[in-house]
Amino acid sequence: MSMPTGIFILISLIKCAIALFVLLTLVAYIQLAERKIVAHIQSRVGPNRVGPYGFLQPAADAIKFILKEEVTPAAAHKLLYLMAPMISVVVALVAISVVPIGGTFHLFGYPTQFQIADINIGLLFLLGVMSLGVYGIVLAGWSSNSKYSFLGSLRGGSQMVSYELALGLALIGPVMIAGSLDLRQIVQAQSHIWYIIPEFVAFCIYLTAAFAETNRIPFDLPEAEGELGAGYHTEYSSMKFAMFFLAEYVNMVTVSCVATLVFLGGWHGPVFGPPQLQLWLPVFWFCLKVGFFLFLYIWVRGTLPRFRYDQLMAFGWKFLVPLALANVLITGVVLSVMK
Amino acid sequence: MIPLSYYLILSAILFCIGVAGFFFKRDIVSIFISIELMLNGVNLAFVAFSHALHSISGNLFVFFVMVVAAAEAAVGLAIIIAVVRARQTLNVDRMDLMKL
Amino acid sequence: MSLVPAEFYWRILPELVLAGFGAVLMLIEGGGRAGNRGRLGAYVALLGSLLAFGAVFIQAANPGDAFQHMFRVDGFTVFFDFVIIGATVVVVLLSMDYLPTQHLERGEFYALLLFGTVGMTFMVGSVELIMIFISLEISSISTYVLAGYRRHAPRSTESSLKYFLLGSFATAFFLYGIALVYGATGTTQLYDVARASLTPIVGGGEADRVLLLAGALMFIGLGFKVSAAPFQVWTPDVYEGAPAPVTGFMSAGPKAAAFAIFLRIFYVALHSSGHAWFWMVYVAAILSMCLGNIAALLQTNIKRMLAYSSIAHAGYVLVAFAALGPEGISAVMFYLAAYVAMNIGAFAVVSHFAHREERYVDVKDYAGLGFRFPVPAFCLSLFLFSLIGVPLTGGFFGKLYVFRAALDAHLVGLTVIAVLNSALAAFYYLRVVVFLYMRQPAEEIAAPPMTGAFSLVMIACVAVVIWLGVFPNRVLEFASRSAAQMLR
Amino acid sequence: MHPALFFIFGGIALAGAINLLVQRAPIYSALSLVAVMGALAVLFLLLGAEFIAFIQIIVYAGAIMVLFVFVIMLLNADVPEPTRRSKVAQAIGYPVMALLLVELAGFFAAAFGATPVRTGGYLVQVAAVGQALFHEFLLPFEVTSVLFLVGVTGAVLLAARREERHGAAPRATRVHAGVPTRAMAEALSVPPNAMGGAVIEPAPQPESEPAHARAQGDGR
Repeated sequence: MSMPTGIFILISLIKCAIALFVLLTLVAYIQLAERKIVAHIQSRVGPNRVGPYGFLQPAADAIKFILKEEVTPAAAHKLLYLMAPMISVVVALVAISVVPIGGTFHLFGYPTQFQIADINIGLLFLLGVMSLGVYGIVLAGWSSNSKYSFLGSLRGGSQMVSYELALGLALIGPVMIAGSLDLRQIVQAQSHIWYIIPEFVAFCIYLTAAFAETNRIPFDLPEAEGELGAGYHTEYSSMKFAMFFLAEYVNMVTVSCVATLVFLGGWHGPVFGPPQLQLWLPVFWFCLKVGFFLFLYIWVRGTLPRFRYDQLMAFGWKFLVPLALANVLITGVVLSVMK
Repeated sequence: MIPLSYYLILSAILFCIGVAGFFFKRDIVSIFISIELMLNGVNLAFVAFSHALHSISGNLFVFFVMVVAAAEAAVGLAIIIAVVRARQTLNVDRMDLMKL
Repeated sequence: MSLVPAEFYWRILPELVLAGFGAVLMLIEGGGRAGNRGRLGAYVALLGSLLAFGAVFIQAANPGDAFQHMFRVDGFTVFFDFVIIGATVVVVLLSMDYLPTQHLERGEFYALLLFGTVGMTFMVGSVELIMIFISLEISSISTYVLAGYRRHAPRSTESSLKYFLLGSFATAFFLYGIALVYGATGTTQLYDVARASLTPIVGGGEADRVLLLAGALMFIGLGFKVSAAPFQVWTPDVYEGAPAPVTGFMSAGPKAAAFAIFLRIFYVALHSSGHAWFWMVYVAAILSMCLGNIAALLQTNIKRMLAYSSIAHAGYVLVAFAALGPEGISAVMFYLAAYVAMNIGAFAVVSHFAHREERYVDVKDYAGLGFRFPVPAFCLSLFLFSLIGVPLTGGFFGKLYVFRAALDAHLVGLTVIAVLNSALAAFYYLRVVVFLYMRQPAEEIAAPPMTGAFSLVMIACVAVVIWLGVFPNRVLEFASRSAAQMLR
Repeated sequence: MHPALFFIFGGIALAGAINLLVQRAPIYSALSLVAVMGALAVLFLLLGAEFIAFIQIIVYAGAIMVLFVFVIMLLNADVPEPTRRSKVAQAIGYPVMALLLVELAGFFAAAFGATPVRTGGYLVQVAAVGQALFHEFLLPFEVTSVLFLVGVTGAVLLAARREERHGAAPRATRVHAGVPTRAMAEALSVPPNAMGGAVIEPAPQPESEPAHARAQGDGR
């Protein structure tokens, strides 16, 4: 640590602020993009009234969220009811802090990274924090004291716990090849070949599990609106609902970032031009890849139907987990043979 | 810089609070939670010793304790569910079919 | 890469066989036709436990350490492996009768039995505390589940719950003890601990005190497992509520294994502080004997009575334990071997008479059975006589060696208390015999058939009890040799 | 930096533990324990045990405690009614706890009071943990697989609602109602019908019945 503590904290705070701002804006526009794209898939127009092409729609939504009345159900467990959305959003935001999006640059004369916290077991940190996200959902459903919320949260909780296993196992293959849990080193190790090629099976497992982990279609059983109202956040309104909403989209961004880092070579891509461009091109490639995943999310939502709950569980436990285990085994055997 | 004894005393306190919880709590789930707290106290002691001794085995012990705790939790909660199914209560004082 | 040489596998062969057959049982349970699964499972489990029993001979032929000095095959290990796996064979045979009677026959039961045995055998062979802890947990967790196996019977689940909560509580103490040993000596390998406790690395002169505290904590944990007073509270309830063959199993396998690690930990690792923990053992021995026997006098439920009697027997074992020498160890070993045979035999008869839903487990139900079912009643009487310590039974020599070891160590007071207690114990054992032969039945209990499995159980247990009672020398010599070997 | 962090997170752990003790509803006890675990994870980091710190979060807080919370929700565990023996238990509990604490603390202060702990004094790399696991600790590592097998078997044996030999309920109806299936139940070791079949009546409760109980009844 060559950097003085004061500077370190200052730089970290600046990065946090930027990340928060970018992320919140991004989430708002992902939502707009989702509505637009799904509308096009379904031959509709989508939001087009607020601003040109509906560009100010997110702002309008935000105002609406803030101005709506806060409703707390009379029979709710007040404290837990209040805590649940906060847990969700905090966990989602903390997870993103270890995601690197580019190389190294200089700030105030000190070298620093395109990343809030550069820790050497970033992937483990991510998995750890993501495993806490389930509390938000479970507590939300239980504390609302409503049967739809309750069933939604039970479904969501068990789904997340189940698919977390497959998600973690899918990441082990690439980690074994890279020999590190440091996200930067994993990216560095992919300078020759992106891990999507040797670890294609793991990539597919990861992608599937990630959809389930973020409770998105086709695995959005926790909030299957046809059956359960809005699932675990049925009883939430206004800002508290917005927090769940925010958490869901931030989680989407996080898992997309991890997919990019671990399977798609992170910020690797053709780099050329003047130094300033060389600095920012990797970031651009990274964002492009993440954008692709986000588009995939929306695309899938527009096209695929929802799984049935028992199919979801059977698929996770009887297919994905054994497949992921086999993948770990095969990766290990191949690695030891090649050594 | 902190003496090792601080960590160990914290671990002892956690352990003892767990022991107290085991005796005070009336519902079986909370009793089980107290046992988990005791195990956490032990884990802290293991890691502290591991640090002081510069020996990696303490870390490994914690790993194994977690494995054991996971298996224990699965079975323990299953037992609790079976009991509640049979008895419709969580209160440990109602577990008195057989005289103690 | 000679990380795992071939002889390591020979040294853990019984465990491998048991675990392998346990896994096969799970596979059978998953596939196959529903009707026959349980029966097939029973035969597979029987085969597995018999093969494991045979594997102990192979294990015995390959003495030495395995897996980075975590596991050690010596006479001590082999002796307890025979006792424990033998108990498992008997319990499997017993369950082949019991489970169909209760309409509960499923392969998982046998799988858990075998896995539990894996835990116990690993336990007695391990010379490393974390390994001991893990195998202790394997054996405990499978026993918790087995105790609650009749899960629709409130008593069974309640018994399982009490066993589980108190057992985990005790395990936490045991674990804290391990942590302290690790902190004081920097190792958890028992023989290294013994060496390191002479030249401690942490805390200078305080290391002795830390080790003593560790010993006390481990004593609490293991005291629970062997149901020694004052940690015996769970025993009667758990023994009463658990299915009868499981109770027999619990009173034999886990108890023998827990005593085995008790011996190893205290005699080997904590040898240097022996003068201090001697008093813990002393007090626990007296408490267990007196409390167990007096409470047993008041029971009418046979399972509860045997539970209290098993507390008392733990007390006798602790008497030998307090002798602090190789004679003490060999006496403990011999006593446990005899105790396992007679106690499982007694529980076998109890489970034989228990009938559906365990209706007949009161001493009154046994009135007049002596003439209606002469063979089981005779065997039960024999086991009870052996538990009293009548000559020509294994129990006699067991007690004799225990008392001799205690007297050799000049523990006269303790020996006197133990002898008085043995006399007291005769009352409640004899009461059952009186009911068997001298009372008229109030209600005719249904006739359980004498199946082949049950006959085998009876033959095996009677044979061992008589053998140990008539020709004790070979076993005792083996025990003495292993004791000396273990202490080296 | 190190003392400050120790006192902050040690304090959190302590507060969580005390809260665990005084809270009467199991759900709050469970959440307090999660807080304790989180704080302990930070202490583990301070002690250089990176891997253990994150495993603590992933396994303990993220899996084991989630299981607890699930079971508490399923059983609708609430504040237990006070019973006679509580007093007796407290009478035993206080002295036992106090004695044990004084003993332990005394020993620790005397034996380890002079051993310093400093940040970066000893750092356990994840790779080193892996190495040790597959060399020194190979046997315990492999033996834990038996432990897990026992755990899984036991949990399913005790908690899973078995379909009876002849009268198995048609699966489709249950599934359609959004009731967790066998697979989920096995995963979580909860009874599959706990919500759908109104199997579990909540323990007799004096106050008004909360909505969960109704939810349990209406699932089918």
